[in-house]
Amino acid sequence: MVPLLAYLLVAAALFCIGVYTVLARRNAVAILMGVELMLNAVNINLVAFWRFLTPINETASGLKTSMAGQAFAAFVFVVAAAEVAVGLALILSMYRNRQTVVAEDVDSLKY
Amino acid sequence: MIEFLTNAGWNKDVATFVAIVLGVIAVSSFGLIWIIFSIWLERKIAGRIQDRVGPNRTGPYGLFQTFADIGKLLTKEDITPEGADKFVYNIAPLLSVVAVILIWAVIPFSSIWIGADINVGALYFTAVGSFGTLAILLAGWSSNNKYALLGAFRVTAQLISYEVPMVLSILVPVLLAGTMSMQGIVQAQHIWYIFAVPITAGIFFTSSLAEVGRSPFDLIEAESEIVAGFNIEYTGMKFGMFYAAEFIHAFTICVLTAVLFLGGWRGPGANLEGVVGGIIGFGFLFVKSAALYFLVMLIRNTVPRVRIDQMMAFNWKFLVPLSLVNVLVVALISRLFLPDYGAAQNMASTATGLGAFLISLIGPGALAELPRTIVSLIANVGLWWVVSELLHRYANLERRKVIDLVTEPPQFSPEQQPTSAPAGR
Amino acid sequence: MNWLDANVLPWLIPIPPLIAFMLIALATNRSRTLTHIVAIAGVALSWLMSIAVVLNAIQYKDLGTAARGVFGTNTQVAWLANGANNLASGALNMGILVDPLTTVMLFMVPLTCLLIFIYSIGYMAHDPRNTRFFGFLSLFAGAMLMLVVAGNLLLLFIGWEIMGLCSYLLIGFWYEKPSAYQAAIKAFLTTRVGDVIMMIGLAYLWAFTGTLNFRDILYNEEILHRLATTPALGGFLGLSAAGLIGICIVAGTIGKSAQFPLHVWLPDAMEGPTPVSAMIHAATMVSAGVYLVIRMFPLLAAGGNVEAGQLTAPLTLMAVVGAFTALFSATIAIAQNDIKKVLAYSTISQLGFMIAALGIGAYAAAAFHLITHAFFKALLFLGSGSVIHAMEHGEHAAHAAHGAEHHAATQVSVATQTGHEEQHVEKGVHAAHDEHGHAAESAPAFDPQDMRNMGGLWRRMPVTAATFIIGGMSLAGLPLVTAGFWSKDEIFADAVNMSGKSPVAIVVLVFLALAAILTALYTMRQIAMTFFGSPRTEAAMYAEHNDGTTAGRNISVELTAPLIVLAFFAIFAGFVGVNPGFPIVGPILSGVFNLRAPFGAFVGRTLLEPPPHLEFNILPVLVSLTVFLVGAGAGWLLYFQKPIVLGEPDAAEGLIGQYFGPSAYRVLQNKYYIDEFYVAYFVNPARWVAERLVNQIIDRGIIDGILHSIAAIAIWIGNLFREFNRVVIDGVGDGIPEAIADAARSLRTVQSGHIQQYLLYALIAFLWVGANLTILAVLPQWIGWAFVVQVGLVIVFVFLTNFGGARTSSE
Amino acid sequence: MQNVDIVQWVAFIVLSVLTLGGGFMVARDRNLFHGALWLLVSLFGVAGLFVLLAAPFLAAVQVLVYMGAIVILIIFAIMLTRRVMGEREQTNNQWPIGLAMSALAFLVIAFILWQATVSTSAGVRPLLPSAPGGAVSIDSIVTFGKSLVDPGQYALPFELASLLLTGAMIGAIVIAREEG
Repeated sequence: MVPLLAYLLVAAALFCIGVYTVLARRNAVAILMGVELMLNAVNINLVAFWRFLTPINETASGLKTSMAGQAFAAFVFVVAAAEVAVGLALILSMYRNRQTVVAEDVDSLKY
Repeated sequence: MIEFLTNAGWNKDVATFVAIVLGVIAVSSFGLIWIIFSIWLERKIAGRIQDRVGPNRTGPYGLFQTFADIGKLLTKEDITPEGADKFVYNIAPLLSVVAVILIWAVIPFSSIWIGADINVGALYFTAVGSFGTLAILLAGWSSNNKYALLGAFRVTAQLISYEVPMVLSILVPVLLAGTMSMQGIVQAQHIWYIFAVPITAGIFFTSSLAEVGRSPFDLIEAESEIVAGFNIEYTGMKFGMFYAAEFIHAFTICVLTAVLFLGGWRGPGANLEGVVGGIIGFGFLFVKSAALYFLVMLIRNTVPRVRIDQMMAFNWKFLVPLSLVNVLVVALISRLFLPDYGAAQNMASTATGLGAFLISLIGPGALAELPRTIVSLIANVGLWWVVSELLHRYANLERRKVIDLVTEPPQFSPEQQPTSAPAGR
Repeated sequence: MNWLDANVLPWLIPIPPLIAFMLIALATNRSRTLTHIVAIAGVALSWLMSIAVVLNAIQYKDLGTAARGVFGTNTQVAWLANGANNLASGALNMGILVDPLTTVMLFMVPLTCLLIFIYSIGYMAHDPRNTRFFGFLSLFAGAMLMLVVAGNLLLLFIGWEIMGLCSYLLIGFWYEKPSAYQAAIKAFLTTRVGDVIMMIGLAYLWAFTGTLNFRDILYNEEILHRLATTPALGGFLGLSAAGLIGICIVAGTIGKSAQFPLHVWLPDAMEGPTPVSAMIHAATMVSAGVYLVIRMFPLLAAGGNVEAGQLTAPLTLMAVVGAFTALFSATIAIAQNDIKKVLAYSTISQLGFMIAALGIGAYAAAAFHLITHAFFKALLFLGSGSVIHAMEHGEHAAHAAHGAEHHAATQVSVATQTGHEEQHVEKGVHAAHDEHGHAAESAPAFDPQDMRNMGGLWRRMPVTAATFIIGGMSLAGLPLVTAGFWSKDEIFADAVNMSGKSPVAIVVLVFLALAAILTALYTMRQIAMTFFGSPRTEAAMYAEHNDGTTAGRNISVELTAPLIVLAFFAIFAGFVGVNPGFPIVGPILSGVFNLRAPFGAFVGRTLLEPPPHLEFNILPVLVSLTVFLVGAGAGWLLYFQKPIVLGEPDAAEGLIGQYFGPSAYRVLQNKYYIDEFYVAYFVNPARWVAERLVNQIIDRGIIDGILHSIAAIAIWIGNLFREFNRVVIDGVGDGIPEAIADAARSLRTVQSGHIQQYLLYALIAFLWVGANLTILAVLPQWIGWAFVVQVGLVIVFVFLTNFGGARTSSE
Repeated sequence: MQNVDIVQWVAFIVLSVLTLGGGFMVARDRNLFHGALWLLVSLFGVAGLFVLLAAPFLAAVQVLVYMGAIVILIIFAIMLTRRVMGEREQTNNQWPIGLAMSALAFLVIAFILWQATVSTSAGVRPLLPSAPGGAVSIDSIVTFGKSLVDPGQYALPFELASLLLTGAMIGAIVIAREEG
């Protein structure tokens, strides 16, 4: 079997790639993509932990288990969808008002 | 197959692998071969409807016309436009065909033949269907042509919009059957779901037509507005691939409608053991799908196309609310009238005389589903009555607006001559 | 899941009125009819569901304790699950509990709510804010039902506070009237005193036990024992934890159920529309306080042995406060002339009965009196509403009649004239009735609520009179027939039973008996002044009421039907609780209900150990009989024998003046000057402290004086140091700000407006913390070196940025 | 069993390469459109990992939501805004420190994970197991569906999630709508 560590390492690597994307790319859409990568890394973690750590109990009415990992992953999907919708709307609005999609160019909120 | 190969002395893993590959090849080539025929059929029927003969030169009844066309497409020059994104440009037509073929993996051809009976089948084909959208978007982008891009925008808007009522209407058979597995849905259909939920079937079929981009929703290509559409730059076999994808997709939605609402492979004798039952079931599925495909062709050739704004309005203002209400109604009914298969089995085993005969005619499963079907049908009729009443009122409202517009001349300044016919300016 | 299942149904009971509230507030506030339909439908739905639950629940004999699995009525849902089943882990839960106590409340609350809703349609028909009224009423009903079905103190408290809000909104419903909004604020603030103490108690309870579920606390011997034996707050109050929590909870009840000393808000709350008085301030909300203490009884009694006469601190407090309040407000009630004020003080008095009864452990009797009292007091309030209504009509009719006389000469006959006038009046009344609240200002001379202006009304409104008298008799405790008699009798029975064991019980018995005498007296007085004798004003003469009993009127069912239904329960609700040992009546009734003392036994099973069944004892019955006969007889002699004349002193006034001195009656009339006392000793001192002490003495005198002298000294020192300042400090002082400004200038570049840069800082911080934690966990021996290195890094960083900052600032 | 292991390992490695390679290309591809396609590849790899982890429902939803909706939305946004980016530099000037910090973060996490996996002393079970807790023989989709609508589990968060989506939808419309 593939051990849990392997999944977690992949997730960590994906997360760090996402972090780098968020930190280094200038285009706001690319930053959003980096955020998606990070969310996916989290999802891998959630599902992997669920798969490896959730006990399965035998009860009278059959096997029972908690679906916490999958449920949280599903909620992450929801959050991701909401985040992309709002984020892209923001980017479009920014593009319309300031003719730029470069994150650095939007720096009115400074000293 | 696996057993056969294993018996022939093959390693089990290798045998499994080979069987899977063969299955994939069989399924996909069936689709591809069938479209060759279906294109011919379509042209024939279109010809008849338009009072023409249709293709009749190449081969008997023009049967080889499509092969001739393929030959033509293959020999044409394969142009990649200047400034195109080459990789994406080349991968897009492939993706569009693959997106359709992938759907076939979860279609149950008979009680024993199914590519992969995964338990999220309904979700799977929705998910895979979105690749088609992606393919079109890629094609439009990579052509480096503004008309292609505009066409792609438009198509994507259309496809994404129509995915909403389609998914909502897929929910209904899933609710009724209690499973997302396509095989499970077919097996649960002791009575075809079209009898229980005709409105859902209609919504599914309509939005699927829009997904394919078939008339009256064939706005993917619009010569007058956007020159041709997303595939304007494509030539030769790449264009042929888009073309083929559209035809396979059209047939695929017929198969899906048959599976989800017309009982799939169900029919007398389809439950027989072994290959015989398989062939019979496959035959039933094919006949049902072909009938639906005929319907698609009729619609294509008789219904006028709509404008893009009408199309979006139709989706968002009619189909989506209707399918939402519909899902709620069906969910309620399917909870309240859960079929009791055990009781029906008992009834079947204890019934005598005419009752026994009738039950044996429809089967105990159908007997169990009968109450739900009847109630659901009544609810659907009621829902449809409400909807048509609302539509009627809306139409009256619109008509009155138009009448007001015509009868009441617009207010002009005094020096201008009031005219009641502003048209023509 | 079957949604009609009794396991689910209690969850749904509070929902319809809440939905109705939202619908009314958001959607239907344009249409009165629609609002009425929505409001009635909401509460009727709740009522039907409650009936279903009640019918289900009474079939279970051991519903209270052992039936946890049987009926499945104690279900909890966590506010937010985290995957594991954390219902038991002390998280705050939402939950319901249906036990016998809930069951009887579910029988009473939705029924009275429904009847009062129906009554309100007629009563509030012409109010311009009709829909708002029904919205508030629906919200209130939802909250009350939530409180009743609540399975834990948290949910109960939520319902409790929503009811407080609704009470505030509804008392101040006619907020144009200054007295109304003042009463609303008074009610809100007064109950807040109790609520805050109660919330402190709840917090303490939660901190102590980690749960607020009734079942987990009240039926857990171990927790109760721990609560009862642990001294509270280190024991310096001499109370156990249970005692302190109990006293806090009782404080909440004292506020909500208007017990002395927090009773002052309830009489003023009569400024609200009468249905509000009936529903909130008689039947449900004030009973909620009693319901709470009944519910929490095992906690309140923890540590003592009630049956042996050992009362715990909260119970003693309740007994004393309840008994005192019962007598105290009964004495006030006999001197009031406002028909609703009398009922308000009567309500306080009766609530005192319940609290006192519970204080001496009469668990079932308190619950029993709670139910019967809700019915007859709601009936009395609704009846008084009808009377007020009629008096207002009468006032306008009288005016109209006068006005008509001036130009009546041309009218052919009086009959047709009145017939015409009727419709005219109707319109006028409708317009004027909208101004309920303005009546006081527009016609200061006439008060439609003053009983001295009434008299002989039973001829004008027989149905109202009959039902009012039934309610009054039930309140007074007319033996053998009325519900009030049976419930009071139960309280007396318990008091007599306890009086051998506890001195408190003797006090309670005496006080309650005296209060019961006074109850009968003021009830007789009220009935006599309102309905009998001859009309004392023209308004009473012309009093008209749509109760369907005056000829020629269209029958207004929504005003009379609730009265009749409530009158039915005011009589018959008592029969479920009759002691089977009672001569003649007892055996018959216990035969009918096929149970021994059905009510007491049923409610008693709420507790872990049901209270012992009291054998029949003739003494309490004699007490009940005596108090009724004495009180009613006195009332008959004083008020029925000779007619009451407007303007003359009250019959009781002379009597009291004779025995207690001339000013005694005035004291009663002025409610013992409690309000004045509060104004004088709480409100005014606060004001005085603010204005005089703090402002003039402390602020101007002391602080200003100190400041002035300091200032003088400072100027002197300042002068002294000026030179030094200029020479030395300026150098340093200018140097430090310069340095700070420099640092700030260099540091502000940190806020570049580049979001990615911020993210980078965040990541660095995260890594820093993470690395430190890792070192701590894995290589703890290196942490010292790590610290040194980090400090060095920070210094280097600061130098670097300072260097950079200096560069940028110079640019 | 050995074969299954090999198949799993092969699948895992292929999918990981897809995931990480796609992610890497997202981070460094100068053509943003290609970057979006690489994101697609990466997300597809994640979907595959979900299948390996016995969560086919999530895999299907991943394909449906991410590839069918989110990536297409992103491509839309790229197309709508492509004019302004042109061929300018795609990374800002803090990329080296960003890269260093990301790498450092990865190293820290990997170190912690490694520490959690190996047992610190004999006889003590490591924090992270190497094999799944038990055979997933239950119908996880049914269980999952039921737990989402079970008031004792996720009914409330589920409803809140729908509320969040509604709010996001309205917010996106309001923000993106042209003034006027």
